[in-house]
Formats: sequence, structure tokens, C-alpha cells
Amino acid sequence: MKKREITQMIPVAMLIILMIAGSFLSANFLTVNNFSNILQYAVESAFIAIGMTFVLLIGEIDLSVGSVMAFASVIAAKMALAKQNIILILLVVLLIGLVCGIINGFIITQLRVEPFMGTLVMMMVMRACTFLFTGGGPLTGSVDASFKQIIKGNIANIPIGIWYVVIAFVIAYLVTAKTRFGRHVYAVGGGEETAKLFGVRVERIKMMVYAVSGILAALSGLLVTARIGIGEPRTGYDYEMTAITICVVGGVSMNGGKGGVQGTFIGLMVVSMIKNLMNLMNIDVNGQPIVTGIIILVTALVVTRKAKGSGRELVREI
Amino acid sequence: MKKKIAAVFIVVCMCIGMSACADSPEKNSDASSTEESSGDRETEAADGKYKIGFSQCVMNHPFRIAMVDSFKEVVGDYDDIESVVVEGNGDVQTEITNIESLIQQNCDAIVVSSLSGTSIYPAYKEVHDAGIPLIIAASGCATEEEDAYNFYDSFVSTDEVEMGIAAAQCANDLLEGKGNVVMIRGVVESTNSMNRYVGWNQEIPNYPGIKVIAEQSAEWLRLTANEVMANILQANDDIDLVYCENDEMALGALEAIRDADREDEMVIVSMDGQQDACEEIQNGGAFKVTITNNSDMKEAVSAAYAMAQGDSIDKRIILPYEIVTEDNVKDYIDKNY
Amino acid sequence: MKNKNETRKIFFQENKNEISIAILVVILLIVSPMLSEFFLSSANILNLLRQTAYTAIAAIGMYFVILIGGIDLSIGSTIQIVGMASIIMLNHGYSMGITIVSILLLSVGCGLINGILVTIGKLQPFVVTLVMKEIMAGIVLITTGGASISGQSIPDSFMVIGTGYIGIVPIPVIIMILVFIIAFFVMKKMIYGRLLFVCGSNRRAAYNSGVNVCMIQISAYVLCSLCAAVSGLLIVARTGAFQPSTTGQGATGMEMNAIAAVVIGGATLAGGVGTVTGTMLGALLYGILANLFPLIGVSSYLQQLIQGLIILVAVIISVKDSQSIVQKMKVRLRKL
Amino acid sequence: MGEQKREVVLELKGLKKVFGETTVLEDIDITFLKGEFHALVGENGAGKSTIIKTISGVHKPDGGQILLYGKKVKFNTPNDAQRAGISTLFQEIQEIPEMTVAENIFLGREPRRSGSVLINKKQLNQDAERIMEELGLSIDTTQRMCELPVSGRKMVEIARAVSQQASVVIMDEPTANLNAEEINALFRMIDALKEKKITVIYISHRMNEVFSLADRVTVLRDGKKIDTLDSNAYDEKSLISMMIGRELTEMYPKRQGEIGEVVLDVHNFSLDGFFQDISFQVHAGEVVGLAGLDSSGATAVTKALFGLCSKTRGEVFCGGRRLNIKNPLDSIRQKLAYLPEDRKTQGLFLNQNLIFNYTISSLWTRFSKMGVINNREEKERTEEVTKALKVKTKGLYSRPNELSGGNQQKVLLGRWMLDDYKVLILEEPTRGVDVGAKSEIYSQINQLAKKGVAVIIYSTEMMELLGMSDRILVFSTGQLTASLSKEEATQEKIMQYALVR
Repeated sequence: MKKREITQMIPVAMLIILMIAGSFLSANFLTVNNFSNILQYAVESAFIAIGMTFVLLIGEIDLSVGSVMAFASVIAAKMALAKQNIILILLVVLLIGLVCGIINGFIITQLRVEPFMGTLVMMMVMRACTFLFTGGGPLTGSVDASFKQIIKGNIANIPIGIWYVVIAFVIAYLVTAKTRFGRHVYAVGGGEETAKLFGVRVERIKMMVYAVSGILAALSGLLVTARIGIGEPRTGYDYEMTAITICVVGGVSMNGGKGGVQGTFIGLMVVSMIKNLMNLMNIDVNGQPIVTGIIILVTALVVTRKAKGSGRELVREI
Repeated sequence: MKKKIAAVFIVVCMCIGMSACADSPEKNSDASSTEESSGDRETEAADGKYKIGFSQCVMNHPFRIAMVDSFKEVVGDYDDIESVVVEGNGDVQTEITNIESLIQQNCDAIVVSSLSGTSIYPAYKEVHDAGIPLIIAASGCATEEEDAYNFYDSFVSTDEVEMGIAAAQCANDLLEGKGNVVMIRGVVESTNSMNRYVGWNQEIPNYPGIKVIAEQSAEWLRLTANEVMANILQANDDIDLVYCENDEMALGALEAIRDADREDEMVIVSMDGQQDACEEIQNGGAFKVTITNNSDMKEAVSAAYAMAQGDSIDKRIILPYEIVTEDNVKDYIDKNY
Repeated sequence: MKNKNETRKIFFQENKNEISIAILVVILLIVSPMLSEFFLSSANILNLLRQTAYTAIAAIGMYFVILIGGIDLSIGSTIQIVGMASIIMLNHGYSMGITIVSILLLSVGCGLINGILVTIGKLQPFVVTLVMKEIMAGIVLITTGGASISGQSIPDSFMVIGTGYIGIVPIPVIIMILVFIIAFFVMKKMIYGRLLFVCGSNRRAAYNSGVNVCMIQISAYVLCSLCAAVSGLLIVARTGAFQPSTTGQGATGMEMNAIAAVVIGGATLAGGVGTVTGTMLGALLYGILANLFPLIGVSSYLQQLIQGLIILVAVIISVKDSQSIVQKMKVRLRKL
Repeated sequence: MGEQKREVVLELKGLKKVFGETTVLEDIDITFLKGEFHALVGENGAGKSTIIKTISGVHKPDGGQILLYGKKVKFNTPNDAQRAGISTLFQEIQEIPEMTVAENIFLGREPRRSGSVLINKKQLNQDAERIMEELGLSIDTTQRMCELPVSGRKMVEIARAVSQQASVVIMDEPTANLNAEEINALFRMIDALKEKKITVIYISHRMNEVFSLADRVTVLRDGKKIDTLDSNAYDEKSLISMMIGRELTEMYPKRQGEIGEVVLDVHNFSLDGFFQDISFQVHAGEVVGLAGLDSSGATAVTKALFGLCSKTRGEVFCGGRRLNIKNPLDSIRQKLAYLPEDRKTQGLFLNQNLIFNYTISSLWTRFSKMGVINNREEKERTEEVTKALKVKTKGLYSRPNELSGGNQQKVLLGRWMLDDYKVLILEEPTRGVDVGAKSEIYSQINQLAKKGVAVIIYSTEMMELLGMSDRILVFSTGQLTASLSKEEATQEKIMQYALVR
């Protein structure tokens, strides 16, 4: 079994163990509509986790996704309450995501600010703008049903949320595995100097990655608005940390160049299942981060051990 | 090399030095450890206007914002009150700093609404030491035996423990004594969630027929409540009543119940009396009862105004809470919105 | 003999960052009284320093970790767990001495776990400390069930740490100055400080020069948790009761404030750059803003916006310096 | 083969390159013919790598022109050179470890499905497969680069060059750390390139490779071109003499220090995979040179002595006591000193001031009491050393990356002069150092030797070893093949013992 398969097996093994344990612990865990329920409520985390996967693949980080999500959600709510047509709302949301992503990219690539600090600033600024826009409380009122259909409707009697998750991951997989942009993302993450040497425009790739992350965060903000029908400025607290958790559980390495969107999907399923299981078993939800935390440590320790087995080096690693 | 230490010491000494030489205004005496007797402050303010400060703990919840708006509106009616509002962001350290800045601004009376329970008591002590009357509005307060009890002068709020008890009674009436209840709590560590929980657990034991089959937290958020409720619906087939600790979560739960189209199987009891919750009760869905928390600051301001003028106010002013049900929801909406 | 302006030139050239931050702080100190006449009163300044003390001590701990090129997101939860443990122990009648010693041991334990996982386990510091933060926060919420624990029999000597005064200066401020002096002495005069700089700058070169890189890295995480414990003790000693923090509701946690203070002070996350004075000034800047905003009635969200922009400006200034160094290095590397 | 008129592919006219104040290349005129195997030979520092880096666009020439098929070309990035058909294999392998072989070959030029944005994965692998067969390789193109041995990764780089329809392939020391049959595979590849009429520019220290393959050889010395010879117009002796040219002049200061008793005694020292049972002795005041071609194990010995490698076997005695060294800290405590090969990444702290760089290893012993550093003493001693080494710097507070290569090396040497060490291990002491600084470093080494320090020098520059050392140990494929005293050691003899048989 080649080394690469082993490292990708771990998240899958984690998933299977969880399913088996779940079926014992709660009778109606392993049912079709419970899983459709899990997938339906994982749409927002899925979009943000995919965006975060791209950023982690180039070896950097984006802390501003939670706040961008909230800002887009609040703007979309304002427009939806004013009964604007859905296409216009979608365009505005995409624009917000794009602009935030490009600002992030500009701060990091042109001003040479470290990704952690650059996106932390964006997080604080966007969160403040969100609350200043709504004046603190949520924007309430009645939203017409067709707007809610974005997340509530069914296509071929499968809830639309599941379609979003599946389509998003298929597109993301195609982009990372099959397009030149996707391969260059891995190249930048795997060896930036080498990539630059062979004509990969590293800075352009980074800008595009942050734009993708911003757009996906804004889209998930739109979905939240459709789901709850109001503009809640407190949306998206800690979503960036959850997204990083999902990616790391899925085997994406934070040094860049390793892991993939398929791992992130498994990570998403693992994390969502834990939350769902805890709700079903009526366990205090505060315990959930402990379980995910331990899973991360186990997968991370095992994955790094596996990578160590490469050839015999002369000088000892420190 | 020694010069490098100077860079910091200049700044730190300047702070301490300035504070020592600055002529500390006679009103707030040095916060030395000697107990400052609170009663005998002069009553009238310098220019005949009274300054009342209001420290709100967090500004991201409609109920909290409603309190600040009503405070400003009520103060507007009095012509000789000048209001100072400071806003926290949920972090108790910021709240303490805000209250201290109210003390610096020589307020004649301070109204505080806090979520942080015991961690805020040092700020109450400082207000007390500075001899400024302190009114606690709509938040947890010290019980008799705690020493913080004598720091504040008046507690003007709906008694949330009472609201918890009322919620239990409503649940019992709706279920006629028997049924399964799902409880969705707010941020478990915030005091008003804690008080409502205490109230509910005091009352429920005397209705043996009612069983709480699920209890989860949804952090006051509609989106989280939506997901948590969807999961709970998966796990439990016969649910008769859903009790939420605020309207936001109740509306989120309602959304999930409608998605699972089980609205006719259960009823919803919640608190806060928000506008969209009342409208939900009006068009008669599963949403049956909401117990209104009183965000009206009239009593609090009048208590502060009186204290500023030196006359005393009794220690506990309990604002009535209203139970809004289908029949009285119409006039409640006309009155408030 | 080296002439006067020679040493002065070196002094300015060496501490460009610290001086630019000190100037920013002084400007703020001059502008603030104009904005609000209550700023310059003695009680307000002392309160400002008291509030800054908690963040400053935690930031000095964070400085050690950032200097060696790592990061520690778990100090927020360390402060929580320290607070909880101390109140529980005092309620069970342990003496103050035993409580404080066991608290410091507890935080050393947390620091060791972080350090060992990062150094020996070779894991990403971000992931390790994020996980530790979640685990510790979970432990706090489960043991307290979210309710606050009020201290029944808190000895006065414990309360004095949080609420007492020496002369007019609150004890936490004095402890802050003490921690700063110790840290300054360690970084300037002790071998340990020199080894931190060296490990942060180039791990392989440090190893080749006979530095025990693993021990230094682990000790940095232990120091960081220790400082967080001191800060936690001060916070809980002030109230005599423990309240699980509701900061989850969006206020940037203690760790983000500490990281911001260190970075404003001129340090870079890559390691090897930054001084204790810079961190101290960064924390002071943060404290002054936090004190000034309520005085002039700025809404809490406008505060967060302004703080974010100030961090950006400070980071760009410090990046300009280290950038020129890194730029030159890259060019040289390509030449050889 | 006669001098028939073949088409000139690449021509360098009056090429000039200056680093700081030293001119590294001076009016170089070389022509490369189509399909020929052209070797560049010369000592270390003769300018071979600089020529390649200038051609391949890593550096910009400071004078003269590069003509490709007669037209003047200008490359500002290596990518422009590649597109123009000149691809280069640098000494360090340029690869993305986690991506597959096929992706590494076509990095930046992935074939796209007609019209769509998607990569045509099938075609990508097919093209890679095709190139592999063409060059007679059996590497599975879906494997990841990090799973291949070093030779495999080198082959992939060559395949990448071929896939770029390169008309010129430049190789810098390609056979370094390759074993015998890997080298044969490389030669077979080079023959395949020759059939495809691709010009190969080849740099190597290994004379046997040069003799067996090269059509033409250009000899370089001190940045100037000596001559270009056809394959039949030279033999090993004349080539080496042309390379050396200058006799052992005053370049290496004489030293008559007397040789003391044995300081370092090594008995069948071995590290599996790198060297087997090496035994030698080093006396106080004696300079021992370690000579050996790449992957001969010489540099592994120096690293193992200083404690950088794990799982070494055999005994090492220092001053009579058996050394049990697990890491560099033990070595320093036993008074061993070590100057690493690559000063930038393994030696210096580029963003700390000079005092930090100087005193790091002698803080415990010289400059501190109970953990407190004595700053005044530190500044005085570092000032002394800086004057002694004549390091050109703006002051003790400047950073190493503001210094030239020579001054940086002096700072590193100065680090081990602040305390008295018994054994000084040097790796490539004067690599990338200008001539002026070289002689100062040599005189310092001699002074240290005079004071009784046992010095071990590993260097790929044979001239340096001959000039400096009292005894030369020659290594080849992990074995100690010869121990030549100062008198009997000559370039030819060293080369004989060093060459891979």
C-alpha cells in the first residue's frame, strides 16, 4: 500500500469508526433522513471549509471568513427584506465576497503582511462593519417565501442543501485536481521558489485563492439569511476555527501542498456527525470541542509520523 | 544599553506622575482603601443638571438595544438629566473599564445592566466606594448573604427567576399536567439564562407529569436553534412542548419544526416578547406563549433621578412581567410596537 | 573612546520600532485629555494601568512564544482554568500558598503539553494550541456547568492581590511592572533571552552552535502559560469568584489581544524579531484605547474597527523593517 | 572527429559579471555547437557556476552578450530561458515533492483539454510516458516525486528539459550523490540527448566523466577562459596543469609550527550508508585535509565527528579520553569547534547583530556568571576579534546579511576564536569567498594551528588542501583510500585515489 493511500485512509477510518459507534449509541443515528439532516445543516460549513482548504493548500490562513459571512448575510437580509429580486441579491453577495477576498490578497501579497495578522485585521474590521450596518440588533421583517426557497426547497425530492454540498465539493475537486489553477495552488504550497522558477505567477494565484475564499464565505452568508429569514450580525462566530478543524481532521496539512478537498469532505462529515450525535444523545454540547480536539491531535500525530518514513538523511532532524 | 529601559519607564512614570500631580477633583476622593461613607454626598450637581450613566453589557441582542433606546428616550423627557451611555462587547473586563469611566465622568447616578454575574461585583464596589448611587437593571444581582448586597442601592428589573417559574406554570397549563418537554437554553454561562433555568427547575418538580426529554444550548442564536431543534426532532418522536429561553431561539426552532411539518404536534413557550414573536402568536401557529422581559427603563431612570437628588429608594423594584398569549397579544402589540 | 552621538545613533537605529510605538503612545496620551477632560485624573490613569496589567502580562508570555517562531492560542482558556481551579481550591479550604503554587504547576503542565506536542510531536503550533484551547474551555464549561462559582471562604490575603493598593498604585500594576522588569532583564542580560532570539532567528544554526533547541522551545511555551496563569490569578483575585467568560460571543479573546500587542510592538510571527519593551508599549497602546473609547462614548464596534486599523498600521511599519532585511537576504541567496 | 562546420547554437561574447567589488567573470567567449557535449572544467571558484547562472537567467550579465542561433537574447527570469529552449539542472533539484512526476515535468505548461479549462490528465501522463520511453527510463509517472530516489528525481529533471524541446541542456554537477549504476543510466540519457541533436553543457569535478564523454572542453581559471580543446587535443595531465596553472605561490602562507602529541584519535568510525571503519589521528598544531569527490563520505565524517549524525559506530578519543558525543553541545563542551558548509542557512543568524553571532557558543564559558551575560566583556572581546580578522563592517550592531560572503565567513570563524578549542573542524572554509578574504582566513587558520589547535579541513578545492594541510586523507565511496603527507601529495595523486574506480 503506497504511503499516500495510508495517510488518506486515516480520516476515512475515523469516519467509519464514528458511524459504527453512532449506530450503537443512538437508535436513529444511522437513518437516511438523519444523514440528509446532517448534510442540510452542513452547507455553510462546507462552503467555508472548501475556501479554507484552498488557503491552507498554499500554506497560508484566512481568519476573516466568519466576519465576511456575517457581513454578506446582513446585506443580503437588508435587500431581501426590501423585496429585491434574488438575482440582484446574489450578484451583490458575490461582489462583497470578491472585494473582501481581493483586499485580503492585496494586504498579504503586496503589503507583505503575514497572513495571520492580515486576515485577523480583516476579521475585526468586517465584524465591526456588520454591527455598524445593522446598528447592533438583527434586521427583522418578513422575507418572501421564494427567497427562502434558496435553502428550503427540494429538487427531485432531495433537499436543495444536499445538492449545494455535493455540487460544491465536485466543482472544488475538479478545480484542485484537474485545472491548471488547482495544480498551481499545490505547486505554490509545495515549493513556492520552484514554482516561481517555472513560470507559475505565485502572487496571482494567491490573490485568486483569497478571492475564492471570500466569495465562498459570502455565499454561505446568503444561505444563512435564507435559512433564518433575518439579518443576524452575530452569525459566523468562530466559523474560521471550525473550518480549520474540518480541514485538519480531513488530512489537509497547514504547511501547504498536502491534502485535498476530498479529505475536507470527510472532515466535514466527521465534525458534523459528532455535533449531530451529541444532540441526539442529549449530551451537553460543551463537550463537543473536546472530542474534535482529541481527533485532530490523533490524526495530526499519525499523519506527521507517516511522512517521516522517507529516505535516510545524513543529518539528524531537530 | 540603559537608555533602552528609559523608553518604557518614561511612559509608565508619566502615567503615574500625571495622575499624582493632576488635581484630583474633590468629588471622587482617592480610592484609598479607607471605607468612604456613601450616604453624605452633596446632592446638587455643579450646573443644576444631573448626569446619569448607563453601562450596557453587550449590544448584539435586540432586548439590550431596546433597553438603551428606551433609556435615551426616557431621559429625553427629563430636562435636567444628561445621559452618558457606555457599551460593552460581552467581555467582563471591558464592562469594568466602562463602569470605571462612568465614575471618572462624575455621574450623579449609575445604572448598570450586566450579563457577567459575580465577575462584575468589583465594579459595583468601586461605584459604592465613590459614593455614587448604583441601580442594577435587568440583570443578575447579589442575594442577601453575599457582601455585594450592600454595594448597590436599588435593583430594578423583572425577576428572571420568577419568569422561569411562570414559564413552568404556562407549560403545565398548556400540557394539562402531562407531556414531554424539550428545553433550548441560551448561553449557559450568562446570568439571565442561569436565573431562568433556576426558576424553571424550582417549579417543574411539582408537576410530576411533565418530563424534560432533551436539553440543549443554542447560544441565543436563531441559526443554532434551527439546527439543534432539527436534530432533536430526529431523536424524539413525541414532543409536546418546546421551551426556549428567548424568542430568537424559539423562532429558529419554529422554523425547524415547520420544515419537519410537525407544527401541529407541539406548542412553543418562550421569553422576551419580541415583535416578530408576538406576530407569530397572533397568527396562531405552534407559538403559544411568550413571557415579556421588561426593557422599559422608566422605573430605572426615575429611581436613578431620585437617588441623584438624595432621597432613598427601596432596594428591590420588581417590574411586572407580562405573559403574552393568544388572547392578549393584540393589545400588547398595539401598546408596545 | 566611542563618542556620544555614536551610541545615540546605535540606540535609535536598534530600537526603531520601539521608538515609533512609544511616540504613538505619547501622542495618544497628549490627545486623549483634549478629547475628554476626565482622562487625566489620577483614578482613571490607575484604572487604565490596572486594566492593561492583565493583557500586558499575558502579552509578555505570548512574546516569548512568538519570538521563537510559534504561537499560543490557548492562553485565554489557561486564564479560565486557572481562575476556576484557584476558586475551587480556596473553597475547599486550601491555604493561599498551596493554591498559588499548585495553580502555577497546573499552568506549567499546560505549557509542557503545548511545548512537547509542538517540539517532539513536530505539529503545527497553531493546531496544537487551538486544540488545547478548545479542550480546556470544554473542561471549564463541563465542571462549572456554565454557572459561576462564588468563593465562600476566600482569605483576605488572596483578595489583596487583586484589589489591594500600595500607596496609590494598584497591586496588579506593580505585578505588571515586576513581570516586565524580570522579562526585560532575562531578554537583555540572561543567556536564556539570547538563546530565544537565536532559536527564533535560525533553528539549524542555533543547533550547530550548541544550543539545546528543543528545551528552549518547550520552555517558551511553559513561560507563556505561566504568564497567562499570573494574569488569570490577578483577574480572579479581583472578584473572589469565578465566572466562565462569555467572550465566546464575539469579543476578540485575550489571546488575540495579546498577539496584537506583541505584533504592534514590532515582533514578526516568523520569529527572531521584537523586544519586551515593544510588547509592553503595544499592550499600553491597547489599554489607553480601551480606556479612552468609553470616555468619549465611542460605540464598541467602532472601537473594534479602530483597533483593527491600528494593528494593520503597526504591522506594516514593522514589516517594512524586517522586509528590507528579508529582501536583501533573498537577493544575496539568488546571487550565490 | 574532424572539425566539420556544425551550426553554432549558443555563443557567449565578452561575457562579464561583477559581484560587489570582485569581478567574477571577465570577457568570456565560448561557442557551443549543435548536438555537442561541451564540458566546462576548472577549479572551485573559477566561475563555472556563475556562467551557467548567467546563461539560464538567474543572474543578469554586467557586460557582453548571449547569442542564441546568432540572435541577441536577454533573460530576466529562468522561465524566459526555458521558453527560449535553454533548460538548466541546478545542483539542488528543483521539484515539488508532493506532486506526481508527470505534473513536475509539465509544471506551468499543463496540456489542456480542447477549449475547456480542465487539464487533460490522460494526455499529461501519455506525454510524460512518451518522454520516458524516448530516454529509456522506467519511472512510473504517476508516482510522487518524494517517493523517488535522488537519481530518479534527476532523471525527471532531464525529462523536463527534453519535454521543453530544449535545444541546450545545462547540467551542474549532475552525478553528485549518485551511485555507480545511476551514473551509467545518466550517461545513457546523455547519449540519447546527443542523438536528438541537443547540446549538453556539463560541469563536473570528475575528470573520468569529462574524458569519456566530452566532445569539447573549455578550461576556466579565476573567471577567465584559458582555452577550448577538442576531445583528441588533451589528456588528463595537460588538462589538470591548465586548470591549476599557478604554482603554490604565496597564496598559502608557510607555517613551520611543530607537531604536538595526538589530540584526536579515531578508530574504525563508521556510519552505515555513508562511510565504513575510518581510522586516523590528528596531532596538536597539525592541519589535516580531507579530500574526496562528492558522496565520498568525507563531509559525512566531519559532520559525524561533531555529533550531527545519529547512530555512528566506532570510538573517538580526544586527549586520551573516549568521547561520547550525542549532539553539538557535547562536542563544544569537549572543545570541538565546527564551521558548517553553508554559512547562511546553517551558521549565521542573519537578523541578529554581530555580537549575537560571535558569542553564541562561548556564552557559558567566557561571557557569563550564573547565567548573567557580561555585556561589556562581550563587546570588548568581539571588537578585538573583529579587528584581528579585519572584518569590514559598519559596526558591531550591523546584521550579517549586510556583509559580503568573505566577511560573513570571518564572523563564523571569529565565533570559534573567542574560546580556546582543541579541535577545529572546517567545511568548505572559503566557498564563495573573494580572493582577498581567502588569504586572511588561511592566515588565521595557520595562527590557530600554531597555537596548538588540531585543524581538520574538508574542501572540494584541491589547491586549498595542498596549500594548507600537513597531511591529506583521501576518501572514495566511503573508504579512506590514502593518507598522503605534505611532500608526497600532488593533485594527480589525490585525483587517482579519489576517482571512482
